[in-house]
Amino acid sequence: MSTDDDQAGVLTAPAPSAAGPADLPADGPALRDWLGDMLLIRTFEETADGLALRGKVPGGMHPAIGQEAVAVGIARGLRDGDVVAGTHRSHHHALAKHLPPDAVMAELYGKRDGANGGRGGSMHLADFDRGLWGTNGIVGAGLGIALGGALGSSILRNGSVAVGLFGDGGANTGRTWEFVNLAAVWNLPLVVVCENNLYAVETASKSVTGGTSVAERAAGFGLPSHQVDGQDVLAVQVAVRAAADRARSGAGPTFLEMLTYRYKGHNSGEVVRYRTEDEVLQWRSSRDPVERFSARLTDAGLLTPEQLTDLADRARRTIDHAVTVAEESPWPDPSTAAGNVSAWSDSQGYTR
Amino acid sequence: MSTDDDQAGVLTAPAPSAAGPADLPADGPALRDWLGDMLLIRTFEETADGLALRGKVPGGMHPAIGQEAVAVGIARGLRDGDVVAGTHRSHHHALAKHLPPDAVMAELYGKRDGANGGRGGSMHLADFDRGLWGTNGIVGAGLGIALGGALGSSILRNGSVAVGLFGDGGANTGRTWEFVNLAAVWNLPLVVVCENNLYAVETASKSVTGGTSVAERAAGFGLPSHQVDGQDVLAVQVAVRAAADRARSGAGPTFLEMLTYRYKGHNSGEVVRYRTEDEVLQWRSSRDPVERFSARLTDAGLLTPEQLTDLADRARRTIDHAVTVAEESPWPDPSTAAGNVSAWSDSQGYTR
Amino acid sequence: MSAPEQGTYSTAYQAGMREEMERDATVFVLGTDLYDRGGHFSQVNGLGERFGHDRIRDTPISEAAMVASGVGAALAGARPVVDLNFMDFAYGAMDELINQAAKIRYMWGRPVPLVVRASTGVAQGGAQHNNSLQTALMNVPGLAVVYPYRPWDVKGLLKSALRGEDPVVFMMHKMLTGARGPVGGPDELVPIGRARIARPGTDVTVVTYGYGVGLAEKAAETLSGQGVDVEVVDLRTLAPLDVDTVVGSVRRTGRAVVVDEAPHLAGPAAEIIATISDRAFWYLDQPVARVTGAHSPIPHSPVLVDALLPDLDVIVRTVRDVATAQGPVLDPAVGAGAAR
Amino acid sequence: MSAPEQGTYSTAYQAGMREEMERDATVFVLGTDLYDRGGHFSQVNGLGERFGHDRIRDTPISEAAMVASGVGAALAGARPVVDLNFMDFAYGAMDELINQAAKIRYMWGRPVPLVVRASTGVAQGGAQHNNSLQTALMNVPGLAVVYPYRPWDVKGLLKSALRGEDPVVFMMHKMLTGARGPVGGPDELVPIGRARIARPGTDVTVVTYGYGVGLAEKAAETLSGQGVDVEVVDLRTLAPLDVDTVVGSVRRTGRAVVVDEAPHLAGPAAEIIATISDRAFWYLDQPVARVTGAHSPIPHSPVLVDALLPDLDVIVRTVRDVATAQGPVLDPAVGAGAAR
Ligand SMILES: Cc1ncc(C[n+]2csc(CCOP(=O)(O)OP(=O)(O)O)c2C)c(N)n1
Ligand SMILES: Cc1ncc(C[n+]2csc(CCOP(=O)(O)OP(=O)(O)O)c2C)c(N)n1
Ligand SMILES: [Mg+2]
Ligand SMILES: [Mg+2]
Repeated sequence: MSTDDDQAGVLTAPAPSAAGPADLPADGPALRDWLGDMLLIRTFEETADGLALRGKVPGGMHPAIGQEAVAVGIARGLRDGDVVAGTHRSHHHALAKHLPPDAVMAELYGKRDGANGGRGGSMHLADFDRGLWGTNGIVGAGLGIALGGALGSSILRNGSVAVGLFGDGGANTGRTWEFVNLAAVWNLPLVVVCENNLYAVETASKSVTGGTSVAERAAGFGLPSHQVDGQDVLAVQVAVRAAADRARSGAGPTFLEMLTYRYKGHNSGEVVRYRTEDEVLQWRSSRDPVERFSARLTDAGLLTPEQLTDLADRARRTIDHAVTVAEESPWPDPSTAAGNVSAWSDSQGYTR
Repeated sequence: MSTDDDQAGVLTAPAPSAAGPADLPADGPALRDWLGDMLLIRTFEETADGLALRGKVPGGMHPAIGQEAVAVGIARGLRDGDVVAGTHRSHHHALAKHLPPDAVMAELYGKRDGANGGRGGSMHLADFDRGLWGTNGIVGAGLGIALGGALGSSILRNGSVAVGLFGDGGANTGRTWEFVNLAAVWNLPLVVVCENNLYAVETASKSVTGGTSVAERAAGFGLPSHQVDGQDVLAVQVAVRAAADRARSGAGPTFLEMLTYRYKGHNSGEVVRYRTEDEVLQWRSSRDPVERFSARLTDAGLLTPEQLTDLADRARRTIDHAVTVAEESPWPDPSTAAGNVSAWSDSQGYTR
Repeated sequence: MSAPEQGTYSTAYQAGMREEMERDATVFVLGTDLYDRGGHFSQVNGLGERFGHDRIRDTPISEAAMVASGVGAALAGARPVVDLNFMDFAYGAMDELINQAAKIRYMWGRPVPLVVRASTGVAQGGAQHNNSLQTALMNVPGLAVVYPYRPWDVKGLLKSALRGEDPVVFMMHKMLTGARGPVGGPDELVPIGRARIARPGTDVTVVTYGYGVGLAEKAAETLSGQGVDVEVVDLRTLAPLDVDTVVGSVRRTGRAVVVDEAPHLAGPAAEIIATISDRAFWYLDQPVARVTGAHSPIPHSPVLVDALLPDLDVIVRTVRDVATAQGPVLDPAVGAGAAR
Repeated sequence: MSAPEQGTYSTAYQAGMREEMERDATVFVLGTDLYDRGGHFSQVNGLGERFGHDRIRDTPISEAAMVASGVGAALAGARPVVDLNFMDFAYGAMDELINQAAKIRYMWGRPVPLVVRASTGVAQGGAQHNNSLQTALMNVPGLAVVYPYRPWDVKGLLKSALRGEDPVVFMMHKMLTGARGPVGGPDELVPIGRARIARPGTDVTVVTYGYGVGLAEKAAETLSGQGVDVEVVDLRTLAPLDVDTVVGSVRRTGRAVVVDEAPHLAGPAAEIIATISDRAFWYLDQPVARVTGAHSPIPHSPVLVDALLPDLDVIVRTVRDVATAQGPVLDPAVGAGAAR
């Protein structure tokens, strides 16, 4: 990928096939870890989706099944201390950043052992120690927080890189482009990732998004911009690592549009009428990120059937345990509900 | 200019010189009218600027001296019933849309005979009968109103075209790109005009605007986009007329970046330190829109020195009269200050 | 006369919208996911097929552009309804709503017949989807803010909004989406700016709106068994506020409680108390009490959400206390704080 | 001890900012036109050259990006000050301010030490530059809102904000930009959340803030010649509200007037009256009066602006009336309105 540090936008948009797959490094254990993370995410999301349908997740959730490669590729392209800020659909990023599945599941339930004590929920997961600067309920907002993280990194010179995520739907929200522009002109260590899964709720993004592609749109804001096959974890990891290296070297932000797909509806239980079952099957059968990556590892002699079974079993056990923790965790203490709002006002204790 | 109606953005950005001047139609009286309007604007703005320095314009004003060709070219590229919505710096557009100079000057003064009875002021002039859908105090907001005007035109099928203006500074405000995108995907009869005078207050726009040009940025949103020499009234008129024709034919919006310059500071009385006096002189001496156009008309045999003097005199007299009206107009009636807020609440008459 | 039709909060809106769209060809709706999905609260379910893509317009996620295009289309003579789905998303369009829609009549003498609809009120969904924007909007001159409780009022207020001249923010409480009740006919309008006495009573007035009305009615029922006769005022419109109805009721009962789920500090309850203080002070036998949401963001966990909101118990207790208290309760300890 | 230095509202801010930037290398300011121009109100005049482009950062006109980058930088451990120039421009960054900055500590346990400064208050400039955002922001849990009147408080509150943990909206009245007064030293902090008795008095309390304080002090002076001893409370902070100081004063005087230029309906004055009603009802000899801005946008013409705002005459008259009135004034006519 280009590391052009010209202010002008550079758009390289090879079709995923034309570019060809990135070379597979020979590090079997590491790559099996990646696959393990992807299986973990897949298992988590399928389980949580089912639980949501049974009313276990107050307010429901937005499953990311099908988008596992994006999350794992990003997390594996970063260093410790780097930051990810997500969207409303970001369990996969939380798990890829290694938030404990127990804590994530308990948070979805709204329980005391949740990553945020039950205050956050599915759309508002955070773990600052692990570099997850929040998933976010507002379209485009996570990218803004990542932008600020990148600014903080540049002010404090702490060497960290921030990844800000948004969806194809977020490409039409004005704030997104303010964020991209500011990162570009301030040359911030930011990697902007558009997780393009073709739909925003029930709206086909093509129908409401002018221009050829989100990546091309981004190029107009003066930063290198690329499309990436989001169903290929290695392609994602390579692109993110290159962008992060570039950012860390002081050369500024990069824009990555990742082409991906969500298998489920917008939210758990959504009745899907806006796309064909065939389209879904196409993506699942020919471009499933878990299948593709395990096949590739198998072909390269880096994964045996036993190892695959073992990873899948481990994912199953981990998630079963997470469900048990979430089920058994107590509710948070209601008397804490209005606390820790702000040091300025907590002492005030307004009556009601 | 291109009338490509492809959804994809088409950027044609000839250097003004490379493109060569548009052919001059042989209609002497009409062209002298255009020049008369430009002289009127120049005289108005110089006079009002002086009055603002003497405290006659409460809150001051943002003079558009140097940008006359943009306004007159736009107004003359449109038909009756077409709409213009401007920015905080838009006296020129108001006058080009033929608001009476008396009414504009009295409005600046805050007097009863003002175009808006003294309620609006320099940044908030409107005259719906004459197609001025407001100048606007908020960066980017005028374009939004024009967008809505274009939507209304399309819903009501009234055949009108809307022109929405913003400055180079407004190219970094998120709302601008939401508006451009929506116009593009809805194929609305909108002409988007960026009046690029190189600075936003004291900030050189190049320093805070990523990418090659505003026009190129716009192309990424899927509408034809062109740069236009904003100091050449004919080039402006030709571009706007073509864009308006295109819009009226149902082919959708066009983006025009007009390269222009303001001679004065951001607001009346601003001490200018962020650009050289030399830069200003360069623009004044080689690209002044009034000089260029009168020279061109003279060369073509369409303007005599007497006619020019006559136009200048007429402008002077008109503006002198406007000042007299503004000075002599009474203040608005204070007892009306809180009226006509909303039919829902006016009857309520909250005490205070 | 036949009995009025029954419907839900949401179908009443649909019906009102359908009838108005049939009556007036310039009425149209824009927002995300309206055509197929019918909106996140079924609010325009079935209208897409009926009126087509031009009049049930799906937008990108561009709140500023949605409201701005509504403002301009209204100026052009159309009657746009901008559907934001969730009221919280108005944060992306505050300038368009407050600096443009609300001020244009005042500045330029041109009314802006715009309706901005959104679901709101505290429910599940976490901190960012459960903001209470009502005070912020009440304090904006030029905006009307309606917040119906009954299906009847949803339909009737929508009709008034769509036949009026000026911008109306149409707030609908999420928790009422499926609530049932009678619904008026095609020309039964509910005037904007008029509260209603939801339940007459003589001992104490409860002033509230939206979801609070149901709570207040339940509290009134409980208390009627205890010999306390509660009058419930459903504001229906928050701006302009129907001062006369509120003040009239309090002057009759001499006691009042305001129930409001918005955060405590500077919520709508404050204005209602100030209004009562302005106009009914000498009629009060006791200070007006307020039962509001805690001054806190809304969390995810249901047990935490419940802990923050006015619930039936607190309301019953407070109303009973206010209704039965005799004479002054002085608490001189607090005065000491003022010495610094 | 030497007498304190004198300064203006604006130079007090500059001085506070300079000292804090020297004390703490992570403090920085971002906004439009700061480096050369020093901001539209000279608020960072001279700081550009001193601290360089990294710490006095000029931004594009991107309010959402300005606030968002402040939020993220604060999370990273820096201490950003986002300077919006005019408070009205916050309408382009409401989500960043309300849904992000204000809620992150609550949701994620991580404080956001962010200061958002802006000039505000009614002055010339027309409808779109003269909004009163204070109620809207007071009603947002997680935000502190300060609104100083004296140069001393500007500097002292800025220092508290920059040494605190949580987001502070720092509102400065445009009309006070050049007002002079004493200014504290490098470690003289003014606590956030504490009102002050600007003028002690025994007969009636005037509660106000910002530009209103000067008006109230003048009114008090006028009235002292007429035998009315007025206490003036300068809130300084609107959220959290210093209930004890307000309530303590009103308990002593038994009478109160709130002066507030924001539009009438649901402005900050409403909360102050509600607070007094909550906590000092039995101490009141008369209802609290409010003198507010009319419920109207702000026009351009100075004569119209003046007609909408609380002026000295109205304040003097209202305070005198409240201070001297005896017994109840009943107005049964209004009650009739409630019959419908
Ligand atoms: C500002 C804002 N507007 C609207 C919404 C409601 N909403 C939540 S998710 C969503 C669709 C987002 O689509 P996309 O960005 O493509 O992400 P995806 O759901 O496909 O992951 C919408 C409209 C919101 N959360 N925030
Ligand atoms: C949303 C918003 N932010 C900031 C401002 C303050 N402001 C007024 S004009 C201006 C500069 C605008 O520059 P540009 O768009 O280039 O227009 P020009 O003044 O050059 O005509 C700024 C920052 C504003 N009015 N609105
Ligand atoms: Mg999507
Ligand atoms: Mg400019």
